[in-house]
Amino acid sequence: MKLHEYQAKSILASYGMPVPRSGVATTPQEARDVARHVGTPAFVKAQVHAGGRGKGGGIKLIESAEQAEDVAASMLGSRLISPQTSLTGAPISIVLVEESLDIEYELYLGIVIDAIAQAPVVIASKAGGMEIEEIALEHPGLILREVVQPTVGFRAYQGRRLAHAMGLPSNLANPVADQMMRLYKAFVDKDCSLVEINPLVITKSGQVMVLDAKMTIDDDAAFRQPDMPSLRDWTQEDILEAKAGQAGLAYVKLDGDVGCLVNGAGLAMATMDAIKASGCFPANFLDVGGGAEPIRVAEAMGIILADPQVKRVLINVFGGIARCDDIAEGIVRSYLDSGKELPLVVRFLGTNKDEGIRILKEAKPDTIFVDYISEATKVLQDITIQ
Amino acid sequence: MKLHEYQAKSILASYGMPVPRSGVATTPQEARDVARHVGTPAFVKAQVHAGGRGKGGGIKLIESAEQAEDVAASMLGSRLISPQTSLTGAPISIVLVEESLDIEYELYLGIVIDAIAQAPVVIASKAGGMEIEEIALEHPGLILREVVQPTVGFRAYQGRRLAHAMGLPSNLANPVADQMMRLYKAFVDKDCSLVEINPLVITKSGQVMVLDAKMTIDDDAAFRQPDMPSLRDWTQEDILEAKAGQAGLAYVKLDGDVGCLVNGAGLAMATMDAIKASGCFPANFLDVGGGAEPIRVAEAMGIILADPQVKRVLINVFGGIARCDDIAEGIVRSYLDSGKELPLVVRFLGTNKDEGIRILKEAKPDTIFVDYISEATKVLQDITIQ
Amino acid sequence: MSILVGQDTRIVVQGITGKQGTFHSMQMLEYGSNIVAGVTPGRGGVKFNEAVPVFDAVETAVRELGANTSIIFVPAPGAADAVLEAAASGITLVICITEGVPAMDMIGVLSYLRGSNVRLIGPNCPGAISPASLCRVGIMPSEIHTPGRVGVVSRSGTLTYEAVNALTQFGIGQSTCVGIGGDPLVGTSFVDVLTMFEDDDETEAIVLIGEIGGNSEQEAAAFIKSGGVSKPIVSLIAGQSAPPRKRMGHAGAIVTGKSGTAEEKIRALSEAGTTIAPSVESLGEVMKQVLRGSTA
Amino acid sequence: MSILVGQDTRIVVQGITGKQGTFHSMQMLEYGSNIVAGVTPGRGGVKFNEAVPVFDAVETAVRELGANTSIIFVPAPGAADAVLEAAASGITLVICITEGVPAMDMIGVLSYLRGSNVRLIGPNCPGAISPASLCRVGIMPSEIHTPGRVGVVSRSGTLTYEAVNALTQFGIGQSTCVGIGGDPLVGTSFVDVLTMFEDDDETEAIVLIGEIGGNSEQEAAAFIKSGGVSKPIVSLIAGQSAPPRKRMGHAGAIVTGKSGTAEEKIRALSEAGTTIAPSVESLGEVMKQVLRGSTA
Repeated sequence: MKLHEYQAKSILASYGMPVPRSGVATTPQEARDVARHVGTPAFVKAQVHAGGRGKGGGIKLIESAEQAEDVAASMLGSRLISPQTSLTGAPISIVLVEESLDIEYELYLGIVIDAIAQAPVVIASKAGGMEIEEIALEHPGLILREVVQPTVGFRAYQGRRLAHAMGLPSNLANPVADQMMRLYKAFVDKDCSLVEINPLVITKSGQVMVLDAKMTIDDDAAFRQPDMPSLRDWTQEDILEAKAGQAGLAYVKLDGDVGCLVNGAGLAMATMDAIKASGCFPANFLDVGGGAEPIRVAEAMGIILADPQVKRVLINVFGGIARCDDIAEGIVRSYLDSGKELPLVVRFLGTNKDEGIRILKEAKPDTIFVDYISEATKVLQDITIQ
Repeated sequence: MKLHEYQAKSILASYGMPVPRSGVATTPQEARDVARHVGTPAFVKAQVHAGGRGKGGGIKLIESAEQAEDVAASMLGSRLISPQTSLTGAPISIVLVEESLDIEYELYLGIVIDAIAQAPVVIASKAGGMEIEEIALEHPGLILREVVQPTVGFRAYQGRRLAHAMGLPSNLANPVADQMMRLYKAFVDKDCSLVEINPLVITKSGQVMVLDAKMTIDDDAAFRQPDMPSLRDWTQEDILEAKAGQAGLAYVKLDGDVGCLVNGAGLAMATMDAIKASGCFPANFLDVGGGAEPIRVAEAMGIILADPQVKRVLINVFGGIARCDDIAEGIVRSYLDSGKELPLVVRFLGTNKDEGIRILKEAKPDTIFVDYISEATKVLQDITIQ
Repeated sequence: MSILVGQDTRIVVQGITGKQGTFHSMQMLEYGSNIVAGVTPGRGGVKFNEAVPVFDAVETAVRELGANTSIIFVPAPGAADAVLEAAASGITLVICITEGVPAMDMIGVLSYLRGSNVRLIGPNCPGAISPASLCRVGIMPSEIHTPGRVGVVSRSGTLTYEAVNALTQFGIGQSTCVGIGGDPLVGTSFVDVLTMFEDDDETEAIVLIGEIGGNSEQEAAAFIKSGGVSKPIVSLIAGQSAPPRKRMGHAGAIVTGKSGTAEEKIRALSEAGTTIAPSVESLGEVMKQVLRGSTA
Repeated sequence: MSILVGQDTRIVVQGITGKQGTFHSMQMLEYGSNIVAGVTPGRGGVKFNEAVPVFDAVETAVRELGANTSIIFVPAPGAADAVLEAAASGITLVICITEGVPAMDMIGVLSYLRGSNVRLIGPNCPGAISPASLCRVGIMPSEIHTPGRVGVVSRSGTLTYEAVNALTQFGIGQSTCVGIGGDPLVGTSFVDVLTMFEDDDETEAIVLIGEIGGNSEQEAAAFIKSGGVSKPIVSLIAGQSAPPRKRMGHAGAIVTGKSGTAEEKIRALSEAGTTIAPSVESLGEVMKQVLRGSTA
């Protein structure tokens, strides 16, 4: 799960990382009050789960508290569209009002888990302020990495090494390394899969400051991060993806019209690939998972049917742990609930296949049954032609 | 540094380890109030830095709040003498009043740093309530050990393994393992060199409880344990050792009459050994350390001279980092301060030896200078004969 | 011979009394797998299916019954501990089925295992099966497998079943099928399994099934290209139609940079000389052609 | 040849601009040691003693000046980090003089170094000196040492100086003198150093100086007894008069069990066939007799 900038900054501040004076506001009046408290000039920053906010008009300099109110009024309740959001953008319901600083250096600082090193890697660059992907494309030599040895954690000398390699003056090496160690501690304690401080700035007066922060928590570690649920903002996610997420389903909304329900992530991807290769377009990725109970399948199917773009549905299930009859029951339940008459193409294989087919035939006699994925995509093409 | 039982329990409780209901008292009246709050029967437990309190009369069962007051009155202000204290005992200025429990199992649980494994080792025994040294002597087979791999810490399966090996019923394995993991976390976080829960009890109702706790913090980690100085109770240590400790000197009070000041721990031990081999007895171990400044030496010498048992003094310095002239100046300063006329035998070697001898000769003309340790012990014997 | 699992495999099931553990242990027993013991802390002493002893600790299964392979169905919060217990108890092959193990836990586990003689497969994987020895240590449907000389290695579960099914339908049997898992951090890589297949006398050709995200397919391609594998390989990459920055089910299946795309992986595997199968259904036919070519 | 330090030693001093670092670097330079660089983070660019370049990082000293040995004078809170930096920068011998390193830090460092090719001496040790090559990497007084064929290994500092002084006064020179440190957790053990002395052509006999606490002397005795060392050994144990449960200066010098007592150590070393010296002053004479015996 992603955190908002203000949430991430509050966590980092609790690890002793300096952040600018700031406050959040959910109304224009609040924004004005916070601006008075913080002082002007200041920035009003839309709190959305997406990068590229500056380009999308989500970060505005204001010169007075009144202007803060005006800017907040225009932001709050609107949607921010940036290169990293969907076409419809992300809703703004909170803004952060934050003091403006005199900046000497703008650095990039991030930590990710690296699959090759099988360890956290601290990434730094002196090209702060740019997106890391841009730096990678335009100045790959400016991206510096230090692999963390899990036994001893991230060490001061690695931080100094990064500071020197970024070309910072010697006297900044220790303070910058110190911030990196704090960031690493937060990363581990909070089970992050990603933290990014972009930029980490050094002000003209020599103070290191977290100017923007992104933090993504490993969903798999939710069981030991009791504070995390309260920090989750479902409104920042696609409404159907959010619904699926709350139900524990792996679902990704796409732009096509073929709703897909598959068991297994790899098979779901392969099914999407086959649909696309046949000239049709999948409306979603959906892995209903291994031990698919009827109720869970019904929920999954409900999410597919709730997508107005979906015009036809493909079920592809290789029964193993998942039983075809369970799947069939779930489908029937949600089709009845939805009242929709969308065409349904079904491929069942493995455990309890015949029973599954029987259940579906009875409840929805126009269901088209196929044996192969290639057959399914052919049928889907025919449906389009109709 | 050692913590009191009540301090250790408060730390362990903050890690989620269950402790009995209890409260501390520094006056008999407080003890009565606490006993009312805790309920009776209860125990009144003298808070001293020594094991074997039970044998020394430092743990008493009381049946009423009034009895708690009486027992506290007899304990507070007195000194507890146990097999583990010095002959004069340890002063009691705090008592803990604690509820009495119905006990099913009494276990020993400890963590130490093991020099051979170069890792923390969790030690457990079903012979709880006995001192670990006693268990080691009488039932060595009952002492169980699990070495911790620093990379992954102490693991649940190790805890279960210990629980099973102690012969606990299966259903207690997970709860006991859970307590061990909490204890390990506290051990690491607080930079302990030793923790001991003896006994860890399981009540008749199946609850795991910390009934007694010892905790020793690694003095070398004081710089990152900001809460520790406030928990230190100097009154529990020999007054001269406490004074030396506060001055950062390695000093141990012994029973002889030859005060020794040496630079280097190994040489100090060898010097003591030589004194003892010659038939005399050292009054102390004192390593004045490497970079011995005059003021530090003066402090060290002051501690030696403050010991009323000291009748003669031996200085043995192999100058290296330490300079003989610095040592001499420090000695002169404290001898003058003390006004004492104790005989002084000095062996200087190495850096600035001649200058050191000159300074001492001038200030204390009766100083006896020797070249060898064997010569020094011979001179000391002669002094005794006089 | 097969790889990883076979006639010498003596299985202990960690989490045997849980729902998943029970279901798949029954399936494995029915197939013929040699489950010597189960482990569920706190449940030691009972019998599973009236025959398999259940212990409180893995070390008992190793000491008393010579277990050498563990399969883990323990829920995610305890999965790392289960792997470490197996490794510390003398098990040399640990297959972790559990999905959703926190990444930080895996970092610790992998660091601990490095330099040891313990091999971990997974987590979040379907396990391994060697049909000729009727040894299944995993959750794959038994009936689709048939003994033969093609090795299968994959990051995916059900997609592998499809692939095996496609092979079997074309009369192509399998030496061993291994799912290495869909997480970014796994104990065994494509390269590890390819090395084993290369050294295995009973494996004649290999199916490699990758997917978007990470770059383990590129590592495999580089290894193949450098001569690490001489046997013919048919490869398949899932996720060509996946959008960037979206996690497609598997924690590892997310395109974040150029190297994570299906196109890049296909290009690398193609340049390494493997035959790219256009779809999972085509695998049987493509492999048949490849085998015919390699024999000719 | 000597052991550990010698004519190929190229020293970088970590913490060279601190008080201790400055003093001992001067002493080492005067003795003839080859200090190629110093390191003090934040002070890179200055020259020490108008000749030795000071860098911000150890890796610069390794890369630009071929440093292979580091000596650490960094204060205790940063000492573990300094060891790790040296190890990660390509230094193969790290000598950590610093006293008072937290035990938990050392556990991490030792775990990190295990299985690497980096040797750590110390912490809380006087370092090592090989008089024939005029190579001193430590804080021992130079003038008491003289080239020769006796190796000295010890847990103590000043006691070692006494021992060396006693040898030199009897005309017995030293191949290398090594202080392994007075802490319970150290990088190099008696056994490690004994192995090196055994393999060293220039070492003919060995002085082993132990003290109360721990059981590294017993380990050494077992190693000697098992045939690990064929050269004659004179040993000395300090702390026979120390009371139990009291820390005698060194963190490791505390008698907690029977094995930690001087009596037990002397018994073990005596049974292993080493000659016990009754006092440090007697070392020269005892060694002279031993050498005469072994030659005869």
